[in-house]
Amino acid sequence: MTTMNAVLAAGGPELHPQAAEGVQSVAWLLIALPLAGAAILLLSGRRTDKWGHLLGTAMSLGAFVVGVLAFFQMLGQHADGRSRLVHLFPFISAGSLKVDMNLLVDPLSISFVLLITGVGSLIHIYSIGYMSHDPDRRRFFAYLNLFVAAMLLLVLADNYVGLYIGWEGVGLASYLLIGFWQHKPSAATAAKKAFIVNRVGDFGLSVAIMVMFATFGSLSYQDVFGQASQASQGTITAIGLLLLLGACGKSAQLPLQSWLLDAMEGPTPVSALIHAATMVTAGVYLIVRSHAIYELSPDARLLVTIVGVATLLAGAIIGCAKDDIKKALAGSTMSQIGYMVLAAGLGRPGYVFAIAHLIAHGFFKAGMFLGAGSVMHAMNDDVNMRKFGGLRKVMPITFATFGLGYLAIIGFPGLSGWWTKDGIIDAAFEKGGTSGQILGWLALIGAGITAYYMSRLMFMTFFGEPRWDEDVHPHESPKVMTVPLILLAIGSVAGGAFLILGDRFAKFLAPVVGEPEASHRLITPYTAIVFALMVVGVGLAYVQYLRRPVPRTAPAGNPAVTFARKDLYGDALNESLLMRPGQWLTRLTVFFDNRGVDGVVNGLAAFIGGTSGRVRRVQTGFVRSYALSMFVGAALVVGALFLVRI
Amino acid sequence: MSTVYMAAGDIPTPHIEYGRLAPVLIVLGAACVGVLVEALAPRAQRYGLQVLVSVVGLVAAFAWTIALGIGDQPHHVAAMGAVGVDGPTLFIQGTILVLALMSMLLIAERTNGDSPFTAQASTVPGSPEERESLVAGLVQTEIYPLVLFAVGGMLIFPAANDLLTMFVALEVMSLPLYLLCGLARRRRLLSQEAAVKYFLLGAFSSAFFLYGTALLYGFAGSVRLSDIAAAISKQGGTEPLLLAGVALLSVGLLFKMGAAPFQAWKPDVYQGAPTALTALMASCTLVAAVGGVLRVFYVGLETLRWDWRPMMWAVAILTMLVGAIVAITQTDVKRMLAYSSIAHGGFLLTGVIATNKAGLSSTLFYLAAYGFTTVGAFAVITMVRDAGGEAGHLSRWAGLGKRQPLVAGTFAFFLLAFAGIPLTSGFTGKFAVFQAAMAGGAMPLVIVGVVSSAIAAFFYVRVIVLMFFSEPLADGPSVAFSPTTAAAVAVGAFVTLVLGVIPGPALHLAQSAANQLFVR
Amino acid sequence: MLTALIAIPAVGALLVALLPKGRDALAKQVALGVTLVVAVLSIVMAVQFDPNGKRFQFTEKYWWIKQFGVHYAVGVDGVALVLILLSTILVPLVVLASWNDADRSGGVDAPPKRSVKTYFALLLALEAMMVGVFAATDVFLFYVFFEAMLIPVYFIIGSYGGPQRSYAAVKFLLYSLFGGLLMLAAVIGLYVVSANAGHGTFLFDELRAPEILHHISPTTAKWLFLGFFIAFAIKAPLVPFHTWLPDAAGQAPAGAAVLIVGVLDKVGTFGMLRFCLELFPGASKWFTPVVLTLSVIGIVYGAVLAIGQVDIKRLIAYTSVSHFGFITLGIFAMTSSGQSGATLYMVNHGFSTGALFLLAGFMISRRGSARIDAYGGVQKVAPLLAGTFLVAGLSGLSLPGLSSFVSEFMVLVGTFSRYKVPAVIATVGIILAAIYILWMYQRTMNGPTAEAVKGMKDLSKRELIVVAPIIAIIVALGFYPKPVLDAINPSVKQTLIQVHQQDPKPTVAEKGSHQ
Amino acid sequence: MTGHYLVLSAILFTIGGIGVLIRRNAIVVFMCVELMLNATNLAFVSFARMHGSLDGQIIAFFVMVVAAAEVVVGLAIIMTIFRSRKSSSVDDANLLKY
Repeated sequence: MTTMNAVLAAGGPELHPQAAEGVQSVAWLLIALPLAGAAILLLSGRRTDKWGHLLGTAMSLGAFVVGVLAFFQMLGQHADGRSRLVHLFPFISAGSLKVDMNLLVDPLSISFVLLITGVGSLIHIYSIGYMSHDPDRRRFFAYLNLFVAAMLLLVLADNYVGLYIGWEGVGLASYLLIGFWQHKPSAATAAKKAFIVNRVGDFGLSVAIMVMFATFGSLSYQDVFGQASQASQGTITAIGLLLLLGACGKSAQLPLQSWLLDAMEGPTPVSALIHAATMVTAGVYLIVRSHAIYELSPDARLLVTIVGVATLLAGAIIGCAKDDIKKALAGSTMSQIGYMVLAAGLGRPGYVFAIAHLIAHGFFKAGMFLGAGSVMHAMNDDVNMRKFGGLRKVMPITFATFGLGYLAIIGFPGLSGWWTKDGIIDAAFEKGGTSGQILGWLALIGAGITAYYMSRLMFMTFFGEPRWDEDVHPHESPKVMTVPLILLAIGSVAGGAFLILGDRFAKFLAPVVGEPEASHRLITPYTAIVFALMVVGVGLAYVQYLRRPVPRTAPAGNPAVTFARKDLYGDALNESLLMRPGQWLTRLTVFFDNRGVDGVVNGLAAFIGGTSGRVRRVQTGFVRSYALSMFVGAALVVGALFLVRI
Repeated sequence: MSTVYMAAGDIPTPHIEYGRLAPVLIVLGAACVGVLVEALAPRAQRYGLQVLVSVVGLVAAFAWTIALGIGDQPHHVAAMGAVGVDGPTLFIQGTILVLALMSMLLIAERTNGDSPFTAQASTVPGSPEERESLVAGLVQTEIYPLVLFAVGGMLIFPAANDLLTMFVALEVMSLPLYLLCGLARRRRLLSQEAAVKYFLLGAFSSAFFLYGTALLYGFAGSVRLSDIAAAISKQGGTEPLLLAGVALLSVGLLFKMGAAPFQAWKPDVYQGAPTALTALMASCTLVAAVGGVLRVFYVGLETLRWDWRPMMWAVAILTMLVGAIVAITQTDVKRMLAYSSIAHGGFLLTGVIATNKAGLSSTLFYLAAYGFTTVGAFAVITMVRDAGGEAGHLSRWAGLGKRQPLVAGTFAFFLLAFAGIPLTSGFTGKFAVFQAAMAGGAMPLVIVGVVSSAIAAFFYVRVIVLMFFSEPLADGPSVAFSPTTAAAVAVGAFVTLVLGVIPGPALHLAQSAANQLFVR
Repeated sequence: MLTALIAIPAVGALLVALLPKGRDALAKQVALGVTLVVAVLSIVMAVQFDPNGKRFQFTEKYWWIKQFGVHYAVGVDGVALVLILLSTILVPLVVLASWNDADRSGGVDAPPKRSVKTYFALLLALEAMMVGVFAATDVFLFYVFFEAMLIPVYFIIGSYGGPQRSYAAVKFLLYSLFGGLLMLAAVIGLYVVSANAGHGTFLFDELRAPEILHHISPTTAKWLFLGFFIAFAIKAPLVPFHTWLPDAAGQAPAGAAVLIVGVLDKVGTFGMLRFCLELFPGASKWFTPVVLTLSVIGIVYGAVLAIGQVDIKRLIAYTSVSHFGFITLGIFAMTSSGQSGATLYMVNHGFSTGALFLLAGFMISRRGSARIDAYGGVQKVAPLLAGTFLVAGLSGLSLPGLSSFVSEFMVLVGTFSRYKVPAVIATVGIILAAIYILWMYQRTMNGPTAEAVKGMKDLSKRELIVVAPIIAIIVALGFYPKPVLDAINPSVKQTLIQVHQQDPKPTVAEKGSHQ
Repeated sequence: MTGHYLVLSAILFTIGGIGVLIRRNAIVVFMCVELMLNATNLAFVSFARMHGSLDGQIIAFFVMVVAAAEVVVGLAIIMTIFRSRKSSSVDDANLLKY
């Protein structure tokens, strides 16, 4: 106990935020603007078809502006006073349960705000072009706005209930957007699957909230974290694990990863915004936000790192086997989030890198997804990379931006991925002990695989001979789509250095997650190994996919390839372990209810009816038998009276 | 021996309080006038005269009863102690008179000149004579004095303060009913069969009643209820004579109210008898019979209640269950209502068993409430007719609610009252007896009552389903409208509603009637 | 005030019933007018209600049947108030929603036209009784409304329902009647007990007074509790007394199904909160483990059953079984957030399930089939219908931001603070809820448009007017439930005082106090 | 002494009762009922002697009168049904049942 208190005392987070002023006091506008956009677009019907997308984009941009203003205001404040509370309204109150709808503007949340509104706005702009032929573009923008609002609530809430509302709100937006083309059964199914799998995670989050309330009597971050050290170790670990379950659902970590690949059924901007840049990283946010809990529970932290590493490998392996460009990217997303979760589980030094990698990833992965969208745009919405090839000449801008993102993700020195990923690997080794070594090496291997599958994707799409279908005539996308690509590429290149150099981001986040003990080493003993593995990965891909021609149909692979292609049998496992037994259970229950429960009721009725049918036969119609019954009855009455005497 | 026989001079001149007995006397007198009318008046005028005499007689008797009730605290014995004139008795008598008046409306009903009673009872069904009598437009008018005699007997039965008077009243009440049962105009074979069955079993049961009386006489040396009670408290109740006597007496009484296992006659007789008469039996006879049960058990055997209670518990439970369960599978409306009447007898017994003021008053209220509802229900049955007379079979009632919403709706209302749905008199009554029973500690009885109410609800509901939720038959029955029947239905429905919504006054009446219990 | 709320629809019912034949349009207008007046009056009452004032307000008390000790006594506390509001707001919408239902009785076999005015008269009568049952502060009066309410519903289901209507109607009636009669026995018992205590009464306020409470022996209290509880459990319905609900709700016309599931069933949970807990605090605590077990079973079992249904209305009915599990769970957890949440849940469930039933009804009346596999791709042809259906469904699966979430959250949090395991199992319900709602939505609204629904029209203006207020309420209460909670909380506090239960302290605080 | 009469009366009552149960002819059945009534009369008279009061004997007269009235009504009813059915067996009147 004492050590933990000491830890907290040493550099504990700011627990008593002040009331917000200035722009920050209208931080609710951040949420209100996109929410209003969504409401207007949804309620107005077809009337706003013409300019609905512009309104949606404007709302998102507006939020971005507010976010930027709030950010600069924060920079002007002293480091200890950067956590500001915005009181909105009392939400729930009954007995001791009091939940207020308040917003917390602090460095952590503002980082997310900027990422969400910034990348979000770019994707809004991109979508104007991407969705220009869709009759339901207005609805699409409404959902996007809804997503932005919910995501902002998620990161801005000052308590777990607010977070939970945003949490499910983004789930809803994700559901709506994955299933945007709901006439496609696969899209509808994918949407439903995403929601339901997320609900499994939400189960964890819900129970965690209950435990917190039962333990601390409050759900605000301030109260929970402030009293965390007084709770028993078991409780804290339980909360940590339950929160992790929630994070797994939202961030597609093992074992709740299966929905993310299917989620690629949604329009590509959605994949970029929700399923790459922002929503799926909410789990990382949750863990980092709850660091006060995790810091008290080594067991919970350990499990977080295990989940992270397992997922980063699993995602990478899946990414190697996919021919669908979006699914390959989705596998990569899983994998990269695995890195972030790993980092978040590593504790104090990891938080910064988790968030930094998250932001960097937001840029490069969004950029690549949008690039993929641009490619699909050119290829008549085909996603099969085996039918791509040689696109670098016809789509130069897309190629260039995608290439920069590619370099960033494989950790090419100097680009943003290099800064952040190296930091995570370093932190893993820094953890020390056997576990640190294992985590570190696995993360290293993951980096190598990343290089391999990303190169594979790059080569199959942009290099080599064209393997296009006959009726496909690729062309570069319009400006409204390429400009966001360019902006995102800039972020991919420079983001990492900007954040990591001079511990800039670490200092910025310090009021929330605490000051790291030492400043980050730019060059670590592992830098070289990482680089070497990267080269190996790229080389392998070069040999396989650039030197040799790529067949237009996927060759039958060995069991390992099949294993990867089938998403490591995740779906099969779900199906055989959950779905089928579930279906049987359902059928059994329905049968039981109809025959058993209802059967008892109907049986009782039938029994009474049957008794009636038998008893009425006693009424034979013969007057003598009536007389007999009277006679017997009289005897019984006499007997009864005498019996009482005895 | 000589000491036994008293000198002639010792026998006091009987003193009869004519004023207190007037209601009974008026009814019996009206019956006698009816006989004279039958003998003297020309055939064409008999119907009108008979109806007039009956109605006037009943109304006058009722008026007098009310006068007696509000005059002074009625708590007297009359006719040398043979008849008690007290609160409960007057309440019962008043109820009987009103119900009889309503039944009379049904009995006197003539649609297209058709009476529900046969023109000439002596003719063989289906014979040329019968057809002739029908063609001649003959009308049975003897029924009116017969009904009045029966009503007279019913009035005396619950008032009788000694067992002999009670026996005579029983016979006066029963004999005309036996005859009347056999006088249906349609389905005469059924009617006659009902009469035979009723008669034989009735006679059989009165033999039991009488033997029980004899044994009690042997025990107490008197047939006066008060003397029996005194003898019981003096000698203690160990005598086998006493117990056997009580048992046989109970058989006779329970038979009249149709309690299980003495219920067998009820369905057959109710079904076979002319419906107007069934209405009379189901209401007035039941009231009178329960009145008699009340008097015997509250006055004569009250001190013995720890002995007869278990037996009566068993009877009550059996009655409720048999009535409710067997009714479920009935297919004839009247027969179903007969079983329903059996079940209601069971509910009434739960009130009787309470043997306290609450029990008495609640039973009285229940009687009145049930009587009105049941007359109304049978009145509706008389209206629903096929080519061959009343549409007895339930399947014929299908879809009636769509073709005759008012009639079917009223019938449904009566059925809901039978089922004890709140805001009907049936609920108030049931609540009253259950409350009394519960206060008397008869929790299990209440539970059985509740369960059998639930079972019973099934067949009431079934009829409603049939009437309202089934498609109408193509050749479904029509509704024969006659003002007198309609009046009976209206009164029944009105009272059922009023006693359900504002039962206060009626309950108050029953309570003040029961305030002093029976006179000894 | 309350008497007016009861009397106006009752008189309206008579008026509509007495209208001459063939004036169907007039009957509809009168019914709508009357219900609107009642709705406005009830809102006025709600505004005048003072949450911080006396517990029962707008009280009236007259002798009704003095001989039985029965009063006509009405009054509302916060809980009753919100439930009355729920009813009075839903009824006009239902009237509007079933504008044409009685005309063609839209079932599969299209039964012949039935009396339109009777339908609306029955609806009005039902409204009077619904208000009465929540307003009654005399146990006998409550019982009278409780039972009398069955009759109009019975006739509505039986006359205007689907192909299996008479089976469903009879089942509904007998089931409820059976429970009601058990309750009758308990009501009588209660009176007898109070009479033994020196003052026979049916008045709620007097029955809950300590003089009488202490006079009931624990055994008697348990029996009486059971009498009340089984009646309420059937009404609510709690597993295993639930099988009437899918039949009744599945066969009833959509409007009536709304009232059955939305309001009628609330009488059961309302009764548990008001009567079971307050009149038999000891017995309630004794039975708590049983009730909690049944509730939890109900949550999971109802949800699994809902997943397995092939009929839309039956599915919704089973979801209600699951939701009622939450409500009873919250009530018997005996914490303030649990009970406030449960009460709020009653309201929210009324609106969200009401909306689901109405929309399902609109859809079914277009297609003429309630089977899920008869649909597909409706979203494409009727986006408004699909959209509103989705919102209602999402509220049904307690999506945060919609009203049900708040209540479900409160129930779970409140339950967990005292009973950990039931709360955790109940939380599984949120996963199952997602499955049954979204799967139904997918099968009906998504995918390629089925041939049979190609020509389906979107919501008409009238239908939109019906649904819009409900959706608005769902969203509004999802973000700002405070007004309702403010009304509920004081009443719940009273209940908790009556059962001598205090909210469990946070374990951290408890530890602190021990040190 | 009176005890014997009482036993006889009980035996007669039982015989009558059993007769009702086993005989088919309506008239005979009815006669058995009469036998029961007369057994009762015997009991009344015996008890009157035992108690030394007149009442029992007077009651016996009442019973006789009532029995006579019953005979009238009974025979009338049995006659009509005999005329309709050409049978006086009680087992033949069996239309009303269940």
